[in-house]
Amino acid sequence: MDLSLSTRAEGGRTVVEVTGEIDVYTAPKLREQIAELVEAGRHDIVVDMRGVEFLDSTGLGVLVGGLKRIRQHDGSMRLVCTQERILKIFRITGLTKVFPIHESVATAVAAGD
Amino acid sequence: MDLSLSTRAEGGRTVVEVTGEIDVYTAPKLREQIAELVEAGRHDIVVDMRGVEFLDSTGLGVLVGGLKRIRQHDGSMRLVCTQERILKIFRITGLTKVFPIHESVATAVAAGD
Amino acid sequence: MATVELSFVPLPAHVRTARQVAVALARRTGLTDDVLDEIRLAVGEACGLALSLQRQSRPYDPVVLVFDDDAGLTVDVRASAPLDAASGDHALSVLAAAVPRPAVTAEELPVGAALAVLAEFAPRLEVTTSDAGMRLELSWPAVAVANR
Amino acid sequence: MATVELSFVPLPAHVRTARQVAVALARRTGLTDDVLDEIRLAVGEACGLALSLQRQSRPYDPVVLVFDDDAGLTVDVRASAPLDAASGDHALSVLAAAVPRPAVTAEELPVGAALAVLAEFAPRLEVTTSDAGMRLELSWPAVAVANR
Ligand SMILES: Nc1ncnc2c1ncn2[C@@H]1O[C@H](COP(=O)(O)OP(=O)(O)O)[C@@H](O)[C@H]1O
Ligand SMILES: Nc1ncnc2c1ncn2[C@@H]1O[C@H](COP(=O)(O)OP(=O)(O)O)[C@@H](O)[C@H]1O
Repeated sequence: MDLSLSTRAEGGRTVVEVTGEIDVYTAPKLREQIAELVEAGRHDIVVDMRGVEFLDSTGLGVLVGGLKRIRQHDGSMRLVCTQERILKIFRITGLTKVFPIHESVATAVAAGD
Repeated sequence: MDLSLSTRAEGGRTVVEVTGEIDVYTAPKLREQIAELVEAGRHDIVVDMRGVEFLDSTGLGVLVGGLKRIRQHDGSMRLVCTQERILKIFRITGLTKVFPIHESVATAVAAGD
Repeated sequence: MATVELSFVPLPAHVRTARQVAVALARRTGLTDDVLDEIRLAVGEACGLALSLQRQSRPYDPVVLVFDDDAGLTVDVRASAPLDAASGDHALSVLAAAVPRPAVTAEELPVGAALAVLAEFAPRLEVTTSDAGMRLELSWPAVAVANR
Repeated sequence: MATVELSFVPLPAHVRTARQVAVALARRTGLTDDVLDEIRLAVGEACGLALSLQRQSRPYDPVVLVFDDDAGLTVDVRASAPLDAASGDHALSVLAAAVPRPAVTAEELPVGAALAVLAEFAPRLEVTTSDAGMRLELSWPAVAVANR
């Protein structure tokens, strides 16, 4: 399944809903989406990954790269992820310490920085 | 998707419900099912193919082989098939002239021989 | 340059894998769902023929598929079972004669049906046989795609 | 004897095809859904590394995967980009050093993460590098399968 992306504003942040596979082929699409948002001045981003079916290290690289860019603007990147098999990827690569990971978009949007 | 088979008696005939892919790998399973029924004296068979997602020439071979065997016992084999892409396979191989093809199990079971 | 090559020992289970690879490549080239169905069927039948030939006389040699997606999709299916040299319709009859017939009850591969499906669903089909084996080249040209 | 071989030009789109082939074979050997997920991830990462290497110094050579399902599943991923000869952990560092680093923003393949995923999900991982290229051999032995 391909990657699909949709964005919306919610509580002063931008929610990026990601569904499908984030891999070496589709990750550039996500990178461009995040870069566009940052350039448009949307520096508080919530990435809703509940619909992600596959995530590889290229996808992690794009998220980490996005986070770095956002931090240059004093922004924030929060993830919403509920699937154990995706959470495991963040755990074994040590990225649970890098990203705040939430169980719902509501708690991610409400979280203080 | 693999092939799955279930059989039931209906109006004096035996309905074989087939779902999944009938191909060079799975066709032997269907062949065995038909052979078993014929040996058990069930000579009037309705093959419900509405759930078939893929059908190749090996699958056709199994149906034709089953029909021949059944005719040796003066039995009948009727097919239920509604998907245009499966019907097309029967048409281009000339098998619509060999098999009575019905739109529902009810009409197949009710059909006279 | 060949885009993707797949080779497999002649076992029926691998034919499904070959269909999947063909459809994955075709999808990527932007072919429509209707065409994907045709590709799935035609590649399946071509592999079935190659498998039958190979099992008969070269059971330890792989069946080889060479995919090229430069302009549309070309799938080249090869078996190494030795055959009389011929091409085109001649090769088809050499092939039809060489594929093992089912015993009595015709419950294995019906060659006639396989060839009918191939002819119907591959817009271009080239058949070559030689003592180096059989080659079925199926193509779905980019032009045909645009016309659908 | 290799069961299935897949080779592809080093383009990202083909990595998905490689994952699909690996999962199709694994499913056939009766591995459970949990293990299928591991195979999907590990084979994807191995292909990603091979692709990165190959694109850097041998962009016209294919990445080659050799699958063997004799006892469990073995997937041998090969790239022909020349590297210093080493095996085991040594080969890992040769490999890590050879895969191109992303410019500034680290938005390409994070090698560390790829290796972490491989180490986590492939119960057995053998790495060899030489001037003939890189070889990653991942195995899911039949024994490990029975234990899950
Ligand atoms: N139009 C058809 N196309 C293919 N097979 C058919 C068709 N009609 C009937 N069959 C049955 O399929 C069986 C075997 O396939 P067949 O096409 O005859 O192989 P071949 O023609 O190469 O001998 C035959 O026993 C035949 O009864
Ligand atoms: N645990 C981690 N595993 C992998 N990458 C991480 C991890 N934590 C952060 N990253 C980020 O991924 C980016 C690039 O990947 P990295 O693993 O550093 O490649 P390498 O270690 O081979 O240089 C780095 O910029 C790093 O910030």
